[in-house]
Amino acid sequence: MKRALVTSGAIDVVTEFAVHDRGGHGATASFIGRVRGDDGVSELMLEHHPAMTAAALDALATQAQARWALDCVSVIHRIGAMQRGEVIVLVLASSAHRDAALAGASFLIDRLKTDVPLWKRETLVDGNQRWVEPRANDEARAAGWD
Amino acid sequence: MKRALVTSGAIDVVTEFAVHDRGGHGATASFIGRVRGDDGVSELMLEHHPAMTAAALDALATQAQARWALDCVSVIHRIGAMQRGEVIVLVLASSAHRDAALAGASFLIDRLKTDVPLWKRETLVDGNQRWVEPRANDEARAAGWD
Amino acid sequence: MLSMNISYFAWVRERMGKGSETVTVPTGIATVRDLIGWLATRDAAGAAAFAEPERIRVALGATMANLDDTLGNGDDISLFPPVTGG
Amino acid sequence: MLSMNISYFAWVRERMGKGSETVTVPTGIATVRDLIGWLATRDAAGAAAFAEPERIRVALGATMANLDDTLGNGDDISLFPPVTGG
Repeated sequence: MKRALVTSGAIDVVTEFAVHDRGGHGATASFIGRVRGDDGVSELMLEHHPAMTAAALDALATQAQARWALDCVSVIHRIGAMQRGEVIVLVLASSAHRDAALAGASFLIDRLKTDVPLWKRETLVDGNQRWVEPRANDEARAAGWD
Repeated sequence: MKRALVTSGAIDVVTEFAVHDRGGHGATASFIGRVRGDDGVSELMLEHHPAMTAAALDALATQAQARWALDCVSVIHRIGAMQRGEVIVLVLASSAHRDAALAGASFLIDRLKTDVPLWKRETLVDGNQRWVEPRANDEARAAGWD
Repeated sequence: MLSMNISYFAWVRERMGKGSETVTVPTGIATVRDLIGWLATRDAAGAAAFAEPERIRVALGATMANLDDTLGNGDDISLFPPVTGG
Repeated sequence: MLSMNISYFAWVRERMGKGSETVTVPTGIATVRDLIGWLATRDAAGAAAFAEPERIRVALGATMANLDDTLGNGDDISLFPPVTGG
Protein backbone atom coordinates (compact mmCIF):
# COMPACT_ATOMS: atom_id res chain seq x y z
CA MET A 1 0.00 0.00 0.00
CA LYS A 2 1.18 3.50 -0.80
CA ARG A 3 -0.21 6.73 0.59
CA ALA A 4 1.32 10.06 -0.47
CA LEU A 5 -0.44 13.38 -0.06
CA VAL A 6 -0.30 17.04 0.86
CA THR A 7 -2.93 18.36 3.22
CA SER A 8 -3.87 21.78 4.55
CA GLY A 9 -5.54 20.21 7.58
CA ALA A 10 -3.83 18.84 10.69
CA ILE A 11 -2.13 15.47 10.13
CA ASP A 12 -3.84 12.81 12.22
CA VAL A 13 -0.83 10.74 13.29
CA VAL A 14 -2.91 8.16 15.15
CA THR A 15 -5.09 7.44 12.12
CA GLU A 16 -2.10 7.16 9.81
CA PHE A 17 -0.32 4.76 12.17
CA ALA A 18 -3.49 2.68 12.42
CA VAL A 19 -3.26 1.93 8.69
CA HIS A 20 0.14 0.35 9.27
CA ASP A 21 -0.88 -1.34 12.51
CA ARG A 22 -3.80 -3.10 10.82
CA GLY A 23 -1.39 -4.56 8.28
CA GLY A 24 0.30 -6.65 10.98
CA HIS A 25 3.70 -5.88 9.48
CA GLY A 26 6.69 -7.15 11.44
CA ALA A 27 8.34 -3.74 11.44
CA THR A 28 7.22 -0.11 11.11
CA ALA A 29 9.68 2.78 11.17
CA SER A 30 8.52 6.37 11.24
CA PHE A 31 9.61 9.97 11.22
CA ILE A 32 7.56 12.89 12.51
CA GLY A 33 8.62 16.50 11.95
CA ARG A 34 7.01 19.22 14.06
CA VAL A 35 7.09 23.00 14.27
CA ARG A 36 9.72 23.73 16.89
CA GLY A 37 8.92 26.20 19.60
CA ASP A 38 12.43 26.87 20.81
CA ASP A 39 13.66 29.52 18.41
CA GLY A 40 11.25 32.44 18.61
CA VAL A 41 8.99 31.22 15.82
CA SER A 42 5.29 31.87 16.33
CA GLU A 43 4.01 30.50 13.01
CA LEU A 44 5.31 28.38 10.19
CA MET A 45 3.91 28.60 6.67
CA LEU A 46 4.55 25.87 4.12
CA GLU A 47 4.22 26.85 0.47
CA HIS A 48 3.85 24.10 -2.13
CA HIS A 49 3.69 23.79 -5.92
CA PRO A 50 0.14 22.80 -6.88
CA ALA A 51 1.21 20.92 -10.01
CA MET A 52 4.27 19.19 -8.55
CA THR A 53 4.30 18.59 -4.81
CA ALA A 54 1.86 15.70 -4.46
CA ALA A 55 3.37 13.98 -7.49
CA ALA A 56 6.88 14.38 -6.05
CA LEU A 57 5.79 12.78 -2.76
CA ASP A 58 4.22 9.94 -4.69
CA ALA A 59 7.38 9.46 -6.75
CA LEU A 60 9.46 9.24 -3.56
CA ALA A 61 7.14 6.61 -2.11
CA THR A 62 7.37 4.64 -5.35
CA GLN A 63 11.18 4.80 -5.28
CA ALA A 64 11.26 3.56 -1.69
CA GLN A 65 8.97 0.65 -2.48
CA ALA A 66 11.05 -0.30 -5.51
CA ARG A 67 14.27 -0.29 -3.50
CA TRP A 68 13.22 -2.07 -0.30
CA ALA A 69 10.64 -4.72 0.52
CA LEU A 70 8.11 -2.25 1.91
CA ASP A 71 4.56 -3.52 2.31
CA CYS A 72 3.15 -0.13 3.22
CA VAL A 73 4.48 3.42 2.82
CA SER A 74 2.93 6.73 3.91
CA VAL A 75 4.35 10.17 3.14
CA ILE A 76 2.12 13.00 4.29
CA HIS A 77 3.10 16.67 4.28
CA ARG A 78 1.10 19.55 5.62
CA ILE A 79 0.89 22.88 3.76
CA GLY A 80 -0.28 26.33 4.78
CA ALA A 81 0.02 27.98 8.19
CA MET A 82 0.72 25.97 11.32
CA GLN A 83 1.61 26.59 14.95
CA ARG A 84 4.28 25.42 17.37
CA GLY A 85 4.18 21.71 18.09
CA GLU A 86 1.99 20.85 15.10
CA VAL A 87 3.06 18.05 12.76
CA ILE A 88 4.62 19.22 9.49
CA VAL A 89 5.47 15.85 8.00
CA LEU A 90 4.83 12.18 8.73
CA VAL A 91 6.70 9.31 7.10
CA LEU A 92 5.89 5.64 7.75
CA ALA A 93 7.54 2.55 6.25
CA SER A 94 6.41 -0.98 7.07
CA SER A 95 8.04 -4.25 6.13
CA ALA A 96 8.51 -7.78 7.38
CA HIS A 97 12.10 -6.71 8.06
CA ARG A 98 13.58 -4.13 10.39
CA ASP A 99 16.38 -3.14 8.01
CA ALA A 100 13.99 -2.28 5.19
CA ALA A 101 11.61 -0.32 7.41
CA LEU A 102 14.39 1.77 8.99
CA ALA A 103 16.16 2.44 5.70
CA GLY A 104 12.90 3.25 3.92
CA ALA A 105 11.80 5.81 6.49
CA SER A 106 15.22 7.51 6.57
CA PHE A 107 15.39 7.60 2.77
CA LEU A 108 11.95 9.15 2.50
CA ILE A 109 12.60 12.04 4.88
CA ASP A 110 16.15 12.66 3.63
CA ARG A 111 15.07 12.82 0.00
CA LEU A 112 11.91 14.77 0.76
CA LYS A 113 14.17 17.56 2.06
CA THR A 114 15.85 17.98 -1.33
CA ASP A 115 13.47 16.56 -3.96
CA VAL A 116 10.00 17.85 -3.11
CA PRO A 117 8.92 21.44 -3.92
CA LEU A 118 8.05 22.85 -0.51
CA TRP A 119 9.21 26.07 1.10
CA LYS A 120 9.08 27.12 4.76
CA ARG A 121 8.47 30.68 5.90
CA GLU A 122 8.80 31.48 9.58
CA THR A 123 6.96 34.28 11.36
CA LEU A 124 8.87 35.31 14.46
CA VAL A 125 7.29 36.45 17.71
CA ASP A 126 8.34 40.02 16.83
CA GLY A 127 6.28 39.77 13.63
CA ASN A 128 9.21 39.56 11.23
CA GLN A 129 9.12 36.88 8.55
CA ARG A 130 11.97 34.95 6.99
CA TRP A 131 12.27 32.16 4.45
CA VAL A 132 14.09 29.11 5.82
CA GLU A 133 17.39 28.25 4.16
CA PRO A 134 18.33 24.62 3.43
CA ARG A 135 20.66 23.13 6.04
CA ALA A 136 24.22 22.58 4.92
CA ASN A 137 24.11 18.79 5.29
CA ASP A 138 20.71 18.25 3.64
CA GLU A 139 22.25 17.72 0.21
CA ALA A 140 24.90 15.38 1.58
CA ARG A 141 22.38 13.24 3.45
CA ALA A 142 20.14 13.00 0.40
CA ALA A 143 23.08 12.15 -1.87
CA GLY A 144 24.05 9.37 0.54
CA TRP A 145 21.10 7.40 -0.87
CA ASP A 146 22.30 7.63 -4.51
CA MET B 1 13.03 12.45 29.47
CA LYS B 2 13.79 8.74 29.48
CA ARG B 3 11.29 5.92 29.66
CA ALA B 4 12.52 2.30 29.61
CA LEU B 5 10.40 -0.61 30.75
CA VAL B 6 9.23 -4.17 30.24
CA THR B 7 5.52 -4.83 30.42
CA SER B 8 3.33 -7.93 30.32
CA GLY B 9 0.35 -5.87 29.14
CA ALA B 10 -0.31 -4.61 25.62
CA ILE B 11 1.87 -1.65 24.63
CA ASP B 12 -0.28 1.43 24.09
CA VAL B 13 1.48 2.99 21.12
CA VAL B 14 -0.81 6.02 21.01
CA THR B 15 -0.16 6.90 24.65
CA GLU B 16 3.60 6.49 24.26
CA PHE B 17 3.66 8.69 21.15
CA ALA B 18 1.61 11.30 23.00
CA VAL B 19 4.46 11.74 25.51
CA HIS B 20 6.77 12.73 22.64
CA ASP B 21 4.13 14.78 20.88
CA ARG B 22 3.51 16.89 23.98
CA GLY B 23 7.21 17.74 24.07
CA GLY B 24 6.93 19.66 20.79
CA HIS B 25 10.25 18.23 19.62
CA GLY B 26 11.26 19.08 16.06
CA ALA B 27 11.84 15.43 15.16
CA THR B 28 10.61 12.07 16.44
CA ALA B 29 11.81 8.80 14.93
CA SER B 30 10.28 5.47 15.93
CA PHE B 31 10.45 1.74 15.45
CA ILE B 32 7.59 -0.66 16.12
CA GLY B 33 8.10 -4.44 16.05
CA ARG B 34 5.01 -6.67 15.81
CA VAL B 35 4.25 -10.41 15.87
CA ARG B 36 4.22 -11.40 12.22
CA GLY B 37 1.34 -13.47 10.96
CA ASP B 38 2.91 -14.67 7.75
CA ASP B 39 4.93 -17.67 8.84
CA GLY B 40 2.55 -20.07 10.54
CA VAL B 41 3.08 -18.67 14.02
CA SER B 42 -0.01 -18.61 16.23
CA GLU B 43 1.60 -17.27 19.41
CA LEU B 44 4.83 -15.62 20.43
CA MET B 45 6.19 -15.84 23.98
CA LEU B 46 8.87 -13.45 25.19
CA GLU B 47 10.96 -14.62 28.13
CA HIS B 48 12.96 -12.05 30.09
CA HIS B 49 15.49 -11.96 32.93
CA PRO B 50 13.79 -10.44 35.97
CA ALA B 51 17.02 -9.00 37.39
CA MET B 52 18.50 -7.74 34.13
CA THR B 53 16.07 -6.89 31.32
CA ALA B 54 14.62 -3.61 32.55
CA ALA B 55 18.06 -2.40 33.60
CA ALA B 56 19.50 -3.31 30.18
CA LEU B 57 16.77 -1.32 28.41
CA ASP B 58 17.46 1.61 30.71
CA ALA B 59 21.20 1.37 30.01
CA LEU B 60 20.53 1.46 26.24
CA ALA B 61 18.36 4.55 26.61
CA THR B 62 21.09 6.21 28.67
CA GLN B 63 23.72 5.38 26.03
CA ALA B 64 21.54 6.84 23.27
CA GLN B 65 20.98 10.05 25.22
CA ALA B 66 24.69 10.41 25.92
CA ARG B 67 25.58 9.96 22.25
CA TRP B 68 22.98 12.12 20.52
CA ALA B 69 21.08 15.25 21.50
CA LEU B 70 17.89 13.36 22.39
CA ASP B 71 15.33 15.26 24.43
CA CYS B 72 13.10 12.25 24.97
CA VAL B 73 13.69 8.49 24.59
CA SER B 74 11.26 5.61 25.09
CA VAL B 75 12.18 1.91 24.92
CA ILE B 76 9.32 -0.39 25.81
CA HIS B 77 9.36 -4.16 25.41
CA ARG B 78 6.53 -6.53 26.01
CA ILE B 79 7.05 -9.90 27.75
CA GLY B 80 4.92 -13.00 28.04
CA ALA B 81 2.50 -14.44 25.47
CA MET B 82 1.23 -12.35 22.57
CA GLN B 83 -0.74 -12.87 19.38
CA ARG B 84 -0.28 -12.03 15.70
CA GLY B 85 -0.18 -8.33 14.98
CA GLU B 86 0.46 -7.30 18.59
CA VAL B 87 3.30 -4.92 19.36
CA ILE B 88 6.44 -6.57 20.76
CA VAL B 89 8.65 -3.52 21.03
CA LEU B 90 8.35 0.24 20.67
CA VAL B 91 11.29 2.62 20.38
CA LEU B 92 10.94 6.41 20.19
CA ALA B 93 13.67 9.05 19.95
CA SER B 94 12.93 12.78 19.88
CA SER B 95 15.31 15.63 19.21
CA ALA B 96 15.44 19.09 17.74
CA HIS B 97 17.34 17.47 14.87
CA ARG B 98 16.32 14.83 12.34
CA ASP B 99 19.77 13.20 12.23
CA ALA B 100 19.83 12.58 15.98
CA ALA B 101 16.29 11.22 16.12
CA LEU B 102 16.81 8.80 13.22
CA ALA B 103 20.19 7.59 14.46
CA GLY B 104 18.95 7.25 18.04
CA ALA B 105 15.96 5.10 17.09
CA SER B 106 18.04 2.84 14.83
CA PHE B 107 20.73 2.46 17.49
CA LEU B 108 18.18 1.53 20.14
CA ILE B 109 16.52 -1.26 18.15
CA ASP B 110 19.77 -2.58 16.70
CA ARG B 111 21.46 -2.79 20.08
CA LEU B 112 18.35 -4.10 21.83
CA LYS B 113 18.56 -7.14 19.55
CA THR B 114 22.00 -8.10 20.89
CA ASP B 115 22.37 -6.47 24.32
CA VAL B 116 19.09 -7.06 26.16
CA PRO B 117 18.25 -10.44 27.74
CA LEU B 118 15.04 -11.44 25.96
CA TRP B 119 14.19 -14.67 24.20
CA LYS B 120 11.42 -15.43 21.71
CA ARG B 121 9.59 -18.74 21.56
CA GLU B 122 7.15 -19.33 18.71
CA THR B 123 4.15 -21.62 18.87
CA LEU B 124 3.20 -22.77 15.38
CA VAL B 125 -0.34 -23.36 14.20
CA ASP B 126 0.36 -27.11 14.37
CA GLY B 127 1.13 -26.73 18.08
CA ASN B 128 4.88 -27.20 17.81
CA GLN B 129 7.12 -24.76 19.63
CA ARG B 130 10.55 -23.46 18.68
CA TRP B 131 13.00 -20.95 20.11
CA VAL B 132 13.89 -18.21 17.66
CA GLU B 133 17.52 -18.06 16.56
CA PRO B 134 19.33 -14.71 16.18
CA ARG B 135 19.47 -13.47 12.59
CA ALA B 136 22.85 -13.63 10.93
CA ASN B 137 23.21 -9.88 10.50
CA ASP B 138 22.03 -8.86 13.98
CA GLU B 139 25.55 -8.87 15.40
CA ALA B 140 26.92 -6.94 12.42
CA ARG B 141 24.21 -4.26 12.64
CA ALA B 142 24.75 -3.85 16.38
CA ALA B 143 28.54 -3.70 15.95
CA GLY B 144 28.07 -0.98 13.35
CA TRP B 145 27.31 1.39 16.25
CA ASP B 146 30.59 0.67 18.09
CA MET C 1 10.42 34.96 -30.16
CA LEU C 2 9.10 32.57 -27.54
CA SER C 3 6.03 33.00 -25.38
CA MET C 4 5.84 31.13 -22.10
CA ASN C 5 4.09 30.94 -18.73
CA ILE C 6 6.28 31.48 -15.68
CA SER C 7 5.29 30.67 -12.08
CA TYR C 8 7.25 31.96 -9.09
CA PHE C 9 7.41 30.45 -5.60
CA ALA C 10 8.56 31.42 -2.10
CA TRP C 11 10.95 34.41 -1.95
CA VAL C 12 11.23 34.47 -5.73
CA ARG C 13 7.46 35.06 -5.86
CA GLU C 14 7.65 37.71 -3.13
CA ARG C 15 10.49 39.59 -4.81
CA MET C 16 8.76 39.41 -8.19
CA GLY C 17 5.56 40.71 -6.59
CA LYS C 18 3.49 38.17 -8.52
CA GLY C 19 2.84 34.42 -8.60
CA SER C 20 2.84 34.01 -12.35
CA GLU C 21 2.94 35.80 -15.67
CA THR C 22 2.97 35.13 -19.37
CA VAL C 23 5.97 36.64 -21.12
CA THR C 24 7.24 36.96 -24.67
CA VAL C 25 11.01 36.97 -24.60
CA PRO C 26 13.40 38.67 -27.04
CA THR C 27 15.22 36.74 -29.74
CA GLY C 28 18.35 35.08 -28.37
CA ILE C 29 16.79 33.84 -25.10
CA ALA C 30 17.27 30.10 -25.59
CA THR C 31 17.83 28.53 -22.14
CA VAL C 32 16.45 28.91 -18.62
CA ARG C 33 19.68 30.68 -17.69
CA ASP C 34 19.14 33.15 -20.51
CA LEU C 35 15.57 33.72 -19.27
CA ILE C 36 16.73 34.40 -15.72
CA GLY C 37 19.36 36.82 -17.02
CA TRP C 38 16.74 38.67 -19.02
CA LEU C 39 14.31 38.82 -16.05
CA ALA C 40 17.13 40.17 -13.84
CA THR C 41 17.63 43.13 -16.18
CA ARG C 42 13.97 43.74 -17.00
CA ASP C 43 13.06 45.63 -13.83
CA ALA C 44 13.96 46.13 -10.16
CA ALA C 45 11.81 43.19 -9.05
CA GLY C 46 13.62 40.86 -11.42
CA ALA C 47 16.97 42.22 -10.30
CA ALA C 48 16.08 41.43 -6.66
CA ALA C 49 14.76 37.95 -7.42
CA PHE C 50 17.47 36.77 -9.80
CA ALA C 51 20.64 38.46 -8.57
CA GLU C 52 22.12 35.04 -7.74
CA PRO C 53 21.18 32.54 -10.49
CA GLU C 54 22.89 29.68 -8.64
CA ARG C 55 20.25 30.00 -5.89
CA ILE C 56 17.42 29.45 -8.39
CA ARG C 57 15.86 26.06 -9.10
CA VAL C 58 13.65 25.37 -12.11
CA ALA C 59 10.93 23.03 -13.30
CA LEU C 60 9.66 22.62 -16.85
CA GLY C 61 6.06 21.50 -16.68
CA ALA C 62 5.96 19.27 -13.58
CA THR C 63 9.54 18.05 -13.98
CA MET C 64 12.67 19.33 -12.24
CA ALA C 65 15.02 20.81 -14.84
CA ASN C 66 18.38 22.57 -15.14
CA LEU C 67 19.40 26.15 -15.81
CA ASP C 68 20.94 25.11 -19.11
CA ASP C 69 17.86 23.33 -20.43
CA THR C 70 16.40 24.77 -23.65
CA LEU C 71 13.12 26.66 -23.67
CA GLY C 72 10.25 25.95 -26.05
CA ASN C 73 7.33 28.04 -27.15
CA GLY C 74 4.38 27.67 -24.76
CA ASP C 75 6.45 26.14 -21.96
CA ASP C 76 5.25 26.21 -18.36
CA ILE C 77 8.27 27.24 -16.31
CA SER C 78 8.54 27.33 -12.52
CA LEU C 79 11.30 29.32 -10.82
CA PHE C 80 11.94 28.96 -7.09
CA PRO C 81 14.58 28.75 -4.33
CA PRO C 82 16.11 25.50 -3.03
CA VAL C 83 13.37 23.51 -1.31
CA THR C 84 13.04 23.43 2.48
CA GLY C 85 10.23 21.01 3.27
CA GLY C 86 10.25 18.18 5.77
CA MET D 1 34.85 -25.78 46.72
CA LEU D 2 32.55 -23.01 45.54
CA SER D 3 28.82 -22.74 46.11
CA MET D 4 26.76 -20.64 43.71
CA ASN D 5 23.27 -19.94 42.46
CA ILE D 6 22.63 -20.63 38.77
CA SER D 7 19.62 -19.41 36.78
CA TYR D 8 18.73 -20.81 33.36
CA PHE D 9 16.72 -19.12 30.60
CA ALA D 10 14.98 -20.03 27.33
CA TRP D 11 16.04 -23.36 25.83
CA VAL D 12 18.81 -23.76 28.38
CA ARG D 13 16.12 -23.68 31.09
CA GLU D 14 13.94 -26.12 29.17
CA ARG D 15 16.76 -28.57 28.60
CA MET D 16 17.87 -28.34 32.22
CA GLY D 17 14.29 -28.95 33.33
CA LYS D 18 14.57 -26.19 35.95
CA GLY D 19 14.83 -22.42 36.19
CA SER D 20 17.47 -22.28 38.88
CA GLU D 21 19.48 -24.28 41.35
CA THR D 22 22.18 -23.89 43.97
CA VAL D 23 25.24 -26.03 43.30
CA THR D 24 28.49 -26.81 45.03
CA VAL D 25 31.10 -27.44 42.39
CA PRO D 26 34.17 -29.73 42.68
CA THR D 27 37.64 -28.33 43.25
CA GLY D 28 39.23 -27.17 39.99
CA ILE D 29 36.10 -25.47 38.59
CA ALA D 30 37.43 -21.88 38.34
CA THR D 31 35.75 -20.23 35.34
CA VAL D 32 32.29 -20.11 33.77
CA ARG D 33 33.64 -22.33 31.01
CA ASP D 34 34.74 -24.88 33.62
CA LEU D 35 31.28 -24.73 35.20
CA ILE D 36 29.55 -25.35 31.87
CA GLY D 37 31.86 -28.26 31.18
CA TRP D 38 31.06 -29.76 34.56
CA LEU D 39 27.30 -29.28 34.09
CA ALA D 40 27.53 -30.93 30.64
CA THR D 41 28.97 -34.09 32.22
CA ARG D 42 26.83 -34.11 35.36
CA ASP D 43 23.68 -35.59 33.81
CA ALA D 44 21.72 -35.98 30.55
CA ALA D 45 19.95 -32.63 31.01
CA GLY D 46 23.27 -30.84 31.37
CA ALA D 47 24.63 -32.68 28.33
CA ALA D 48 21.67 -31.49 26.24
CA ALA D 49 21.86 -27.90 27.45
CA PHE D 50 25.62 -27.39 27.25
CA ALA D 51 26.73 -29.55 24.31
CA GLU D 52 27.81 -26.38 22.46
CA PRO D 53 29.45 -23.94 24.91
CA GLU D 54 29.91 -21.30 22.19
CA ARG D 55 26.11 -20.97 22.04
CA ILE D 56 25.91 -20.10 25.74
CA ARG D 57 25.88 -16.55 27.07
CA VAL D 58 26.49 -15.70 30.71
CA ALA D 59 25.78 -13.00 33.26
CA LEU D 60 27.39 -12.64 36.70
CA GLY D 61 24.90 -10.89 38.96
CA ALA D 62 23.12 -8.47 36.61
CA THR D 63 26.16 -7.91 34.36
CA MET D 64 26.96 -9.61 31.06
CA ALA D 65 30.13 -11.66 31.44
CA ASN D 66 32.41 -14.01 29.50
CA LEU D 67 32.95 -17.74 29.55
CA ASP D 68 36.50 -17.21 30.80
CA ASP D 69 35.52 -15.02 33.76
CA THR D 70 36.42 -16.41 37.17
CA LEU D 71 33.77 -17.68 39.55
CA GLY D 72 33.49 -16.61 43.19
CA ASN D 73 31.82 -18.23 46.15
CA GLY D 74 28.16 -17.19 46.40
CA ASP D 75 27.99 -15.85 42.82
CA ASP D 76 24.66 -15.46 41.05
CA ILE D 77 25.22 -16.86 37.57
CA SER D 78 22.80 -16.75 34.64
CA LEU D 79 23.25 -19.08 31.66
CA PHE D 80 21.22 -18.57 28.49
CA PRO D 81 21.24 -18.66 24.66
CA PRO D 82 22.01 -15.63 22.46
CA VAL D 83 19.26 -13.08 22.96
CA THR D 84 16.43 -12.67 20.41
CA GLY D 85 14.32 -9.75 21.59
CA GLY D 86 13.12 -6.81 19.54
